[in-house]
Amino acid sequence: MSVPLLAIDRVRKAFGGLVAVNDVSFEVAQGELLGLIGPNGSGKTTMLNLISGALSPTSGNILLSGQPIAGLAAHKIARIGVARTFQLVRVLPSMSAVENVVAGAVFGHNRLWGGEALTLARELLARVGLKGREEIPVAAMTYIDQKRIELARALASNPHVLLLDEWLAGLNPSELRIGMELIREISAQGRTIIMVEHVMDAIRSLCQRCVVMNSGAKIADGISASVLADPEVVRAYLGDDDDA
Amino acid sequence: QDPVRIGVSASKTGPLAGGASGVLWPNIKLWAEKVNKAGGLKVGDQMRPIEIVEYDDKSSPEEAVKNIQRLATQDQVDLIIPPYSTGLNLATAPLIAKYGYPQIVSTGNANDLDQFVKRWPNTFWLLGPAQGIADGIVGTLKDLRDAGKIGNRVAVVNVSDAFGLEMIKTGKPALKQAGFDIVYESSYPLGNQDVAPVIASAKAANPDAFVAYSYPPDSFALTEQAQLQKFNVKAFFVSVGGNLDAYGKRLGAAANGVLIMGGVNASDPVFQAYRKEHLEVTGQEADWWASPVAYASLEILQQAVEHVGSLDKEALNKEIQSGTFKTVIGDVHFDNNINNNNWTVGQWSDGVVHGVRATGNLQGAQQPVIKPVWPSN
Amino acid sequence: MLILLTGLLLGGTYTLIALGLTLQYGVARIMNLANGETLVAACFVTFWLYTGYGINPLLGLLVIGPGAFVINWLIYAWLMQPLVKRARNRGMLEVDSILATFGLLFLFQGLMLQAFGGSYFNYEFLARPFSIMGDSFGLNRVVACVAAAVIAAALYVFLYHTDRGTAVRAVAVDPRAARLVAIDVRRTAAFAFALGGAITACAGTLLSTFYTFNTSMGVLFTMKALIIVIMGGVGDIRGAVLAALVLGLTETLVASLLDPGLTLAANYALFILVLLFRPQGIFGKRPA
Amino acid sequence: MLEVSNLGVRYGRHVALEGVSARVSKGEICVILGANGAGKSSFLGAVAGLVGTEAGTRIVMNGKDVTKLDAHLMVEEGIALVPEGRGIFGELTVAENLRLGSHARRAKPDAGKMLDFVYGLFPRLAERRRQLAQTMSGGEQQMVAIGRALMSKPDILMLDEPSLGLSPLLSKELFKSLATIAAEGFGILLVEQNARLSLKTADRGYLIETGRIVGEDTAPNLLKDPKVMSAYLGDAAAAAAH
Amino acid sequence: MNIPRNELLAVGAGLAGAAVLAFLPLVTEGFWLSVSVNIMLYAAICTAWALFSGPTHLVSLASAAFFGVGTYSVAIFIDVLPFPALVLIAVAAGALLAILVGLATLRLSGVYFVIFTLGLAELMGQIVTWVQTNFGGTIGLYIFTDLTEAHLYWMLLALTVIVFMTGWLINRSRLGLALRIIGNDEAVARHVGVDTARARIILFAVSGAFIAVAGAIMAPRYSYITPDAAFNPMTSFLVVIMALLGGTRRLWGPLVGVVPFTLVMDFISGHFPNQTAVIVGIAFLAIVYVLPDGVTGQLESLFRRRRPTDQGLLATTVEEGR
Ligand SMILES: Nc1ncnc2c1ncn2[C@@H]1O[C@H](COP(=O)(O)OP(=O)(O)OP(=O)(O)O)[C@@H](O)[C@H]1O
Ligand SMILES: Nc1ncnc2c1ncn2[C@@H]1O[C@H](COP(=O)(O)OP(=O)(O)OP(=O)(O)O)[C@@H](O)[C@H]1O
Ligand SMILES: CC(C)C[C@H](N)C(=O)O
Ligand SMILES: [Mg+2]
Ligand SMILES: [Mg+2]
Repeated sequence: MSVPLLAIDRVRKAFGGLVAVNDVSFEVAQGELLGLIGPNGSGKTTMLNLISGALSPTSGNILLSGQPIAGLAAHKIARIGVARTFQLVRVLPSMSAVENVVAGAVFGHNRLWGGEALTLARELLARVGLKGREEIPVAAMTYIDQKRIELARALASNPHVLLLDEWLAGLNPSELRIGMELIREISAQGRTIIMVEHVMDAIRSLCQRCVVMNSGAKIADGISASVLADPEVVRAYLGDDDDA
Repeated sequence: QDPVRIGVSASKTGPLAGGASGVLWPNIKLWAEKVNKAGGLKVGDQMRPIEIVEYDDKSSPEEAVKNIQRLATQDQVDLIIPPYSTGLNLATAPLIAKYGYPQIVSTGNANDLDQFVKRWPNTFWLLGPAQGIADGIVGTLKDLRDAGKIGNRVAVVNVSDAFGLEMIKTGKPALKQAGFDIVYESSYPLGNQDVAPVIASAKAANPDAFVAYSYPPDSFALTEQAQLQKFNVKAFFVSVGGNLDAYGKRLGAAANGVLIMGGVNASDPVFQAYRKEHLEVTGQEADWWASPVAYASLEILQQAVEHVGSLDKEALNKEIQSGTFKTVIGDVHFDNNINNNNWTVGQWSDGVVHGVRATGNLQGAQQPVIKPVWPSN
Repeated sequence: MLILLTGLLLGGTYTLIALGLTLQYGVARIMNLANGETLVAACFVTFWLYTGYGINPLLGLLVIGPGAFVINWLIYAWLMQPLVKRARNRGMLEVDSILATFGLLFLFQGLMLQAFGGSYFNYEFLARPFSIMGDSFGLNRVVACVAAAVIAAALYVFLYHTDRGTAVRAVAVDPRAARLVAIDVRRTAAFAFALGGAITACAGTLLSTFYTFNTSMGVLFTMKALIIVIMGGVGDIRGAVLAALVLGLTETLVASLLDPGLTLAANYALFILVLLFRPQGIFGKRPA
Repeated sequence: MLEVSNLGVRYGRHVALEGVSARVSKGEICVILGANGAGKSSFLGAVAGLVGTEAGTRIVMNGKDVTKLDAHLMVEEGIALVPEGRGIFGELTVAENLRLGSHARRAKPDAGKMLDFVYGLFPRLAERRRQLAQTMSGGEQQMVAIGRALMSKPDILMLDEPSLGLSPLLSKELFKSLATIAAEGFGILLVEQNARLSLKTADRGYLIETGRIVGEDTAPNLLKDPKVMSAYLGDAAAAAAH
Repeated sequence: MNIPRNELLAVGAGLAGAAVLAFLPLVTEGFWLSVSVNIMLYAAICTAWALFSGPTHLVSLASAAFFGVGTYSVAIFIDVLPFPALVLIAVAAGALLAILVGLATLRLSGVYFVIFTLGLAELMGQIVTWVQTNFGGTIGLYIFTDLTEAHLYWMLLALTVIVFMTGWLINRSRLGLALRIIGNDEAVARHVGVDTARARIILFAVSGAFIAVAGAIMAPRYSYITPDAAFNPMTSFLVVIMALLGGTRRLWGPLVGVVPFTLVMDFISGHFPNQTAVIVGIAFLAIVYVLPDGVTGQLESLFRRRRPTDQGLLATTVEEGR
């Protein structure tokens, strides 16, 4: 294997006595779509926070294309090329849909300006299914539409790595299908993605590979199908009966 | 009868309101009532009632300047009574000068007044230069020391605003020059009433005399703390605030022997009558220093008009520059626009302040006495 | 020792000044710029009761506290409630309340000006030396400090160890969610505001026993209170008390050992230190 | 127990709900299905007293007309809501959040018992009593929200997408406990995207589309209904697995 | 540059308006000129204030500090340097102070900044006093110049125009966009790559420098500068109040607050000198209740015309305003 795009190396994060991420290591290859799963409170969001710079690790390294990024300020990491969505959507409420997306285009890795940024934003809005609603203030949009905005905003910065924190949560089955299709497309275009998700259908059908965390530690890492069949994963996370 | 319109802009709100409401506003009221009761202001051969047009400058120079403009150009008043405090008087001086009104400053003083007066010859300074007042206490202490009543050790503090600093600027060198040993020296911020540390440190330095260039809230606070901490010195001096009647009332017997800035000739019947009238008309006591001065400034204005026989500003300025005026603080004559006869130190004694030191030729000063220890309560 | 005790007494005074605003701003979310005027008004009323009717200021508390509570309740119900209702978010409420209480500030000041004029007032009460460990302090200050301790402790117990108090904090955190747990948000916020006003008024009464005051002095108290409230972490009683004590101690230390002219600079240095090491205020909680 | 008739909600000019009628009885689990923006949350909000209703609306709880009651009084009437986005008190501890749940007068007497019940349901909350709610993970916060609503000992528990963010295991357990709760005599009104799981647990369901009720049936029937299958069950797994 | 026509029109109208206003001193002098100086002063300061506080939602109470710094820049050097040089010193001093304060507090968020700025004026006043007591000669500094009210007015008018132009340019720049994002959600701002601390500090410095210039221009009006007058905390409050009254969402918002506020206040203090405070209080409360969205909000809803949201923001290529 060549140099992985993203390498997490024995990363640890403690909040006082509570170790939320406990010496976790894994790598993500260029173009991979990695599922990060685990029970509630197992440290997934914390992991994404560490990668995106919202938190700095207590110890350990994070390398993006070999360059250490652990502990850098969030805005620097964003410029280097990491974009994210939030578990509870965070849009810019007083701005319109297109302005929200432009924010990503202007300041992120992409650093476009003016007409270019605007064109890209409109394109991305169309891609996430918000064509024709560019000028609507996002505060008036529903939860799902706001999630779309967030995704478009993250994409607008043209990141090396895209971090999705339960982006599919709260979608009804038909929306879920659309959402999954969208992620699949984005991935197919070569974008590297780490997705945290509790929707197993999505993990199963989208992610080749999965990392499973439990109580801050990594308990499994490998091909989704076999990881999800791992008895420990089933016991800690999936539950025994078949249906999810 | 066509009234004479007299404009006032001074503080009713803001940090300067406390002083202005104690000293300036009541005297304007008293004077206006008195003049009108007597039939009005004598302008030439007419007796014209006076009408006061008053504005609040909110203790701010912008506002003060605007008010003066309003008085001069909108209300077109005949005369102007200038604001309270050194700062506002200096800030409004150019404008008052532009419109030619005489500006008789009763509640402000500064160093380098000579220079200022040259630039604006329509300004008159009743309290004289800051130096005279600041140095007064030094003279008193010197007398006491030379009489063998107190020692050589002095603690001196000041409130760190324009007033306190102007005072300390000449007061300190004067103390040194008089051969005093400054054993403690410090300044504290304006508005600070938590002066326990100041008194404690001063006490620790074990001085014979305590000099505070202070303002009312801190004058009270310093005195109270001195009393609480049994800080007994032979001479205890506070500045603005010590002159208030409330100071004597509040402290009662404890006030005896406290030295204050300014003063009056308490035994002068003219002053006594004035005090009585002040209380009757305004419902509030005159203080023992600035009130009569403020009142005097109005008397001077009145007499200048009477002498000149018209409201011609140019003529009024000339008259004030050269004339002599009979007032509640005695006969006043300006030397180069500055009054050089001022009470500089007074002393409390049984609810009354007696002037113990003055510049120039004021009569009636009493001998200062050393302060008894604070009564224990 | 003298310095320490003097500092503690000053801290007690500051605690008094700040506690009311902690409730009003921290819980009812009204940044009450008229806070200092409430305090000064209480000074005047105390003065008037004492010098006019011989009512001991400590007894006066029994009238002034409840009186201020009622008045502040009405102020909240009539003047603040409409703003709370129309505010679409906390920011709007903050702006509106700043503007409205700025108006109140003038109104109160104007009324006091009409009633009492602009001159300085003070009176003598318990201005006796009280000796603690060989040093003597003003009994009035000691009383105020003890009262501050009592009020702060009572408030703490109320807020952290009673259901009603927890409800008050819940409203501070999230008024919308509070409705979902059967809390009458309007009443609770009005209660917090009124209680804050009452405490401020009591502070005024106590302070008037050793401060010289006049109509224009409210702003100074408001500023002090704001600094303490924010330094301690908005809405946090423990923080406010600690901030007040720390402030009192540093000011006294600096005034005694360095230069009274540098107290403010010292305050600032302290403030920056607190911010650098505890950006959320002394007890404030880190945002998520 | 809860009867809603002719409920209308509008936001400015936008009509979000119109002529909606529904009821929930004791011990029953009732689910509302609908696409996003259909008005599900608005419905729950209106019943809870958070969202103003139009004239003509009538909400009756235990035989009492509660249409115009304010949200905090609704809780006293026995209606508790776990809102979208949770609405927990982030700066308070887990224990305080739960204690506030029993702030309602009706809940006080049994507060201790309910607390044990909640801690039994979500042991994680018992472990983290003193943690600030906002520092809990997404799923943990959801537990706090549900626990808090239960603490008010409601007759009707309304949940807006409760499984959002819960792990598969926990979702299953949640629905099991909902069944337990219902069995104890609580009525449950549920809005849920996970239609399959919820219909399996529920007794009855309503379908809501652009502000109107377009269907109502027992849960087993709805599960079989082809229209429902395509719209709400979607059979996402089947469709997505190539 | 491709600037939307309506914005060009607005700029043109603004400049034309300013040109007309420039004739005012020729028509009136005395009182109305004084009032105009005050209005122009607050127009400049409030707009400069809103440049920073509008988009960031951080209420700065430091106006008095900047103002005083500007005033003192003039007072200290008036005898040795020509006036224009003093204005430059004020710019530098204001910006420097802002940067220092910004470095200390702007990395942190919210209320701490507010409170820090609240005491800043007093702190500066005390430091100046302390320095002057311990090292300097006098505390009060005389300023004698030959500048008249009309001169002050013209300078303030020019300053206001410059502040407006700057605000307009910032709004169209990356910096402007960055600030709007920060104002919406700081965490999002950081995660999309905005250096939030830096953006704020730059803007704070710009705003502070302008306010300092206003202070410098006003210095000659004081004649005698003392710390308590130059660093009067009331200035800070008035600025906030007027700007909020007007509304801070639009560049011209503060202006529509300043004009009526100053005139109404003036009317009241002119006609009811003894009841000023009570009436101002009541009037103020009334305004807050009658105009819920500030004057701007009211005007906007009066003239509401449907137009696409803020396209001007992006339709330009002003480079790197950072
Ligand atoms: N700031 C904090 N202080 C204390 N504990 C924290 C903090 N942030 C997170 N935690 C704890 O760390 C653990 C991991 O949290 P994290 O948000 O990473 O979980 P998660 O895997 O994303 O869970 P979920 O699937 O429920 O979102 C949790 O137990 C949480 O309570
Ligand atoms: N506060 C509001 N102001 C304006 N419109 C609103 C508001 N809240 C909801 N709406 C609108 O009302 C409609 C119904 O919204 P509601 O939140 O009830 O839908 P929902 O069925 O819960 O959707 P979701 O599945 O996305 O949660 C939507 O079109 C929404 O845009
Ligand atoms: C001597 C005092 C009456 C001086 C006045 N208080 C001032 O501000 O300067
Ligand atoms: Mg998470
Ligand atoms: Mg919903």
